[in-house]
Amino acid sequence: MKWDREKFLNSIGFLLLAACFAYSLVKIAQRRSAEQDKSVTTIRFAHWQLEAGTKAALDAVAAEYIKKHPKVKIDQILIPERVFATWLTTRLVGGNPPDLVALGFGITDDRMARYFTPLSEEVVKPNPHNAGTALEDVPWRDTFIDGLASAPGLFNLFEYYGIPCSMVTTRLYYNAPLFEKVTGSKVPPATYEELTEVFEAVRVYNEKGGNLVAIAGSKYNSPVLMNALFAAQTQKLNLELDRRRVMRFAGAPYPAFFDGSFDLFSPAIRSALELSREIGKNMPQGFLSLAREDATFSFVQQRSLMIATGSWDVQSLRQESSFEVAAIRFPLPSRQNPQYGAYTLGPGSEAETGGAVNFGLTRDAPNPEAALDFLKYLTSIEGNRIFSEKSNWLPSIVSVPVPEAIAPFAPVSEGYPSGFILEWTGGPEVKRIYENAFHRLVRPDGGVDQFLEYFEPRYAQAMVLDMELTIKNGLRTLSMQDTTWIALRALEQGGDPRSGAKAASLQEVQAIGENSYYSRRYDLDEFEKKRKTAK
Amino acid sequence: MSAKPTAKRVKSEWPKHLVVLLLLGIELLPFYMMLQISVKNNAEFLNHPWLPLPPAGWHWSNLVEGFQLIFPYIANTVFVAVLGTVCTLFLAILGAYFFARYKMPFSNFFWAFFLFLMLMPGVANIVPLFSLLKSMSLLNSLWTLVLLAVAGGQVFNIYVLRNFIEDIPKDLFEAAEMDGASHFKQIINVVIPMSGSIIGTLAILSFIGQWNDFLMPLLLMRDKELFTLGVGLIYLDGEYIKQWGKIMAAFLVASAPLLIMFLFTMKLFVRGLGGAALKG
Amino acid sequence: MSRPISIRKALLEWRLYLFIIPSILFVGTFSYFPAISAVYHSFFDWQGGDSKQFIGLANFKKIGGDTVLWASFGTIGILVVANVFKLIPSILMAVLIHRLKSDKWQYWYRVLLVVPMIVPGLVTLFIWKFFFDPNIGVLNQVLDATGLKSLLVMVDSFFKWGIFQDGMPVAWLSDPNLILPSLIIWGFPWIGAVGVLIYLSGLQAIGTEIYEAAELDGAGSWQQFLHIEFPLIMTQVRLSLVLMIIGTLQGFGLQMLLLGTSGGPEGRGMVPGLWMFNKAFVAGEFGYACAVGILLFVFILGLTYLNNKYVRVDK
Amino acid sequence: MIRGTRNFLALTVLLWVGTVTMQAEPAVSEKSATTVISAAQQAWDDAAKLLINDANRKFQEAGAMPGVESREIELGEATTLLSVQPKTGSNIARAETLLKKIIAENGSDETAITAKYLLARIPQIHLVVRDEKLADERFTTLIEEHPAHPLAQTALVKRGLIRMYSLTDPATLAERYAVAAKESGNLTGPDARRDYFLLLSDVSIKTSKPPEVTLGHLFEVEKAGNLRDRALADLYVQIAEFARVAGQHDVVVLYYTKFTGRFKRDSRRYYIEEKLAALRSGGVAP
Repeated sequence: MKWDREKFLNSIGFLLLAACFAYSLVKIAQRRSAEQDKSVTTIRFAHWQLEAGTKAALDAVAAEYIKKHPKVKIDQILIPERVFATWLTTRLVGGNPPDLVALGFGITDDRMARYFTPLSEEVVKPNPHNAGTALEDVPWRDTFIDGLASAPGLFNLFEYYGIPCSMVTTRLYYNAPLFEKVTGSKVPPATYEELTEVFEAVRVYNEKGGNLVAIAGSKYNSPVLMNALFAAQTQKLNLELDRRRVMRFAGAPYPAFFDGSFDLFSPAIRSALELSREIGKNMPQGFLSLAREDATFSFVQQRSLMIATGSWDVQSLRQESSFEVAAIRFPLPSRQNPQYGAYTLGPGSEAETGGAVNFGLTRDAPNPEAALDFLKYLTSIEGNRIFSEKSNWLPSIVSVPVPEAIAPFAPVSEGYPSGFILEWTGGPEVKRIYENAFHRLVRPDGGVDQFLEYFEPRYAQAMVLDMELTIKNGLRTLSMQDTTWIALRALEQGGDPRSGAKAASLQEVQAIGENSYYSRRYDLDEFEKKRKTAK
Repeated sequence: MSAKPTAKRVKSEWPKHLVVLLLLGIELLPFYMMLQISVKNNAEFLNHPWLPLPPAGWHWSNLVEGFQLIFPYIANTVFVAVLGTVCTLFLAILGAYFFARYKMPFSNFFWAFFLFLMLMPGVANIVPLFSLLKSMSLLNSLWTLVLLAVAGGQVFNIYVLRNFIEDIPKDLFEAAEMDGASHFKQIINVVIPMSGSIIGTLAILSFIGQWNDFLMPLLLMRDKELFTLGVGLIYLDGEYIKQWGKIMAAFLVASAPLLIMFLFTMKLFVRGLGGAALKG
Repeated sequence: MSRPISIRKALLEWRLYLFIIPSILFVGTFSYFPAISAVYHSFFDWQGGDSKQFIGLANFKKIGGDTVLWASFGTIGILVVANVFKLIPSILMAVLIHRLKSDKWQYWYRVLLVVPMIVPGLVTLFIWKFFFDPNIGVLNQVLDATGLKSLLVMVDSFFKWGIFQDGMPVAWLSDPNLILPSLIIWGFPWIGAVGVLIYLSGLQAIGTEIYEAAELDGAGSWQQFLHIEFPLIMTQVRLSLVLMIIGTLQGFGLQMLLLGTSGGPEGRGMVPGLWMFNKAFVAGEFGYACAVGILLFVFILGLTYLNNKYVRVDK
Repeated sequence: MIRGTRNFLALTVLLWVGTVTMQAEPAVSEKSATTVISAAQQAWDDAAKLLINDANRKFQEAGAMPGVESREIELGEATTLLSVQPKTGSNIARAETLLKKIIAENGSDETAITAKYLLARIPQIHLVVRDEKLADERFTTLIEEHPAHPLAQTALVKRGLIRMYSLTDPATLAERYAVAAKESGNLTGPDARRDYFLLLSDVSIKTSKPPEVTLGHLFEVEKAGNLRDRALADLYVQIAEFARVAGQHDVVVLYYTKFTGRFKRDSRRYYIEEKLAALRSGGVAP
């Protein structure tokens, strides 16, 4: 009897499985590839912006576009960041990419040139979707806030490959009602000095039984704020080291380190490290092992008063929070600050904020004309306004008003050239030892000296390795440019003036690149010679 | 099939149960967490991460949403997982039998061929594979996923199975051979019954692997209609503010069919095949 | 071990080759790309994109001076040794289950073992991170509640480690000295469901009469384990050992998720696999990463060989 | 893949049509020449778009056509071979052979001059083991044989880099800089002149020359012209800042005014405007 029951149960299992399988077979057999309606054009575009509201906003733009073009269908393809590069590579190599692709992950200059259509001839024509507006006769390029100055591909390939539909900035968000409760004031901190008062208020609040972290931290969010403060501390140092006097960050500490005019004991670096430590104290302990979603979660659940992140998170944070979320620029030490004021110029300028979410048109696009037209609509006054309002992302087009909800995110041009962070003084090796040493800076019993004790002895070797890598990569670019340049010259002699212009630009770029390649090699050799004789 | 108890051993039974249950309890903690978080929202989860909510406060909507997310992919997933698992194991058993039965000429060479692949850590480069599949016109088809599952599963499964088949007493094979059984018959009558439970374990592993895989479907399928449920799950995982309740609910819904299926088929793997037929 | 066979017999048994050919074809066609590509690219200066330059053995020469890589082999060595011990609980669990008199319970325990396998790794990771969290984590709460913390602090002040201090939560994943211990504690009590199932499959071969005979001889349960059960599952133990060694040496997912691509504080969590990943995806030196991969391959091959040679199966 | 095949098919059809028409009617034989030229144009176009391997294949196919004057095709093949992926020593060696052949056939036409330029570039940056001494010699030959040609002018810049940084004759960078500064008169082409003075300005800074010297080089760069926006912005700032160090305050005002007039969206703008206001109100720039 028992045997039978067992047998029965066993067969139920397999019958179930067989039934499921049969069902799936039937389902799969029934599915015919969707009837291709020839009169309907499907535009596909792909990106990785999974933040709340972005998909809906782009769908809203698409819906508005379809109202005007009923014979068009628009398909939005969302691919998560961590697989985007792989996904895109296979699509491009396989020759079946979507029409429009967000440029970023998995894109290099040669891929861009190979798989995307240059839009240089398009950007000088007015955008037809701006007809009847003030921008009616303005070339498409000049309707962008940054004039497409930072368009992908422009710097090395001398063509426009990507069209941005937004811009991004970073801010310090805070929980407004909680802020008032903790500090007793509605006015957010404008300077670092005021921020320390907030820290103090949080401490008092916790003493009275609260359980609040001042700033939510994670390996993603913490550097956003810390780097901004660090870079403000090194503004004057950067100008001192900048012997070429270009007055911006152009890798000055790199050669300065090799000729001995820069080391880690510079008072500005110490001060910047000290400041990082102060900030770190007000983040949860062990924040370096927390992830982005942990910090966001802590903020949304009111365990943290503030969080530093980009404008891309504003919609998610507002949607998930039961309280009012406000945002301010990073509160920096003022020039009057007795401890930190001596090294800073003031808040960094955001004048060069470039376009973000750049869409490129693929060469193998099934519907290039339709897709280009949709892209033009997305970056017209009307389309970009819809996008910006629905997503709470900044617009990229000049006369589109910044929605009131994101007014604090609009780039501020009044500010000073930025300094640098330690990771920028080198490459991957410096970054690695910096990350290895960082816990010494922020842990309760750590400090600047403990940090330097580990970091400094390893710094020279890391700089050498990074310099070697930079030189190697520089050489690779230079040698590739030779072929392109000769080809452009040949085309120019064949009677193509545009190629001539590009050849001239490439010659300039190669000259500047080769200058720095040789100069770096020289610096490194001299440094190694010095090291050898020192030994 | 297993040891029959003697009077002595019966007495000391309960401490064993206790230890096993304790260990299993810890092992099952993730499952418990998945269950109880799946009906919470983020605030509830944060305030009471460990304890379940009273049933009245459950957010059934999480499970409903999870179901809506998973359901469209079920048919494809079952298709790929079932076919993938069956074919993988079928070929792997044949292969393992080849290695385990005799030391055939070249068998060492073939073995090295497999071992090399298993030991070599590759910097994943999927593009050549993609180009190959494209040139074979294998893109955008569920059969390709089955094919890749079979190819990807061979090395590991053959490696494990070989060890087990080698352990089967040789006289069993010889007896079968005397009766005039072909090699295929020997596999059916000797190998499968004798290694039923390891085959079952491998089948479960392979099935789960197919069930949750997201990369290959995402890369190889152009049509959304051909995705399997792993693809649905990564969208949840990729979001920047995690809705833990919804994520757990989706995971739960996604693994429920597996659970039901295993509950019903385990018996076969555990003893249905192994016991009766050939007890030495 | 498989039996040697004479050529003549082998010719008669030619049909056996039909059994292996499909697998070979499948693997050769679809699975061999990463391995071949790694070998090929280890001779190139390659950034992972379309452009690469042939540089002969330069990548391999560079390995010699790579202090980070060699240090990472030390770390992985410790982890491998720790993982050998972490195999024990699964073996004990399998033996315990096997010795249960009731078929029914045995069956249900096996079913319960399968359940954790279907829980996605993300959930487990999530729980363990919660466990180790310095501020709200369970581990620190347990240490505090049981008074173990004060014991640790006492030991600490005696040895002057500076790791455990009063009034300061233990920073499990951000103190360099605790990285390896944390990685080793991870997964406690280290029951691998697959491992237990595999051992159980091996134990099935034990007939009742063996136990009876043993008991007549007056063997205690420890002796039974040593003389009956353990020898019988040697094949499975060796199998687990090989799979564990391969998995540990190639693995780096946990380290990367918890500590990032730099190996965490003072790089104590840097393992060869993670270094390979770092070189490829952070520094863009894919060619070098491939060369590191080959070195790792040779290393694993050596260990597998030793394992096969010295962990003997005698029955 | 498919695109490659399509191109290949198109080319085959073209060649076939070309061959057939040539055989049928000798009168239109120029047509085949045009076909070859357009094939070459297409290949150059691919190379300019970084489709190096495609370009190289097209050149090879065009080169295989019978009865075609092949110097340009050979040059194209050699040029692309330098960057064909994967980059190998044998490709570079083949490119070198081709270039030498082109030069041997006729040493003075445009194709040969380009070949000479590339021949010098090979030991400079294309070989894994560089030989900059050889590169220097080859550049020198090119410069002596065709002093006014734009490529010879560019060669002066590239050779300048080698002599400045790599060769140790004279021994110190400062001495080498002095030699190079004296030779700047040889530069007549505007682009090459610009690049040469960019080099001189960098080295003058490296060797701590007085700001007036650097300023002189920077003015030369500006005079030569043809800088793109980003580099031009840097140049204006550099001129103004070195002038500030040199105490030439009207130059500072002039170049800062030029800068603010032209570069609206630059992170230095606000700071520079602040400095300008201070200068104009009679103070000293901070």
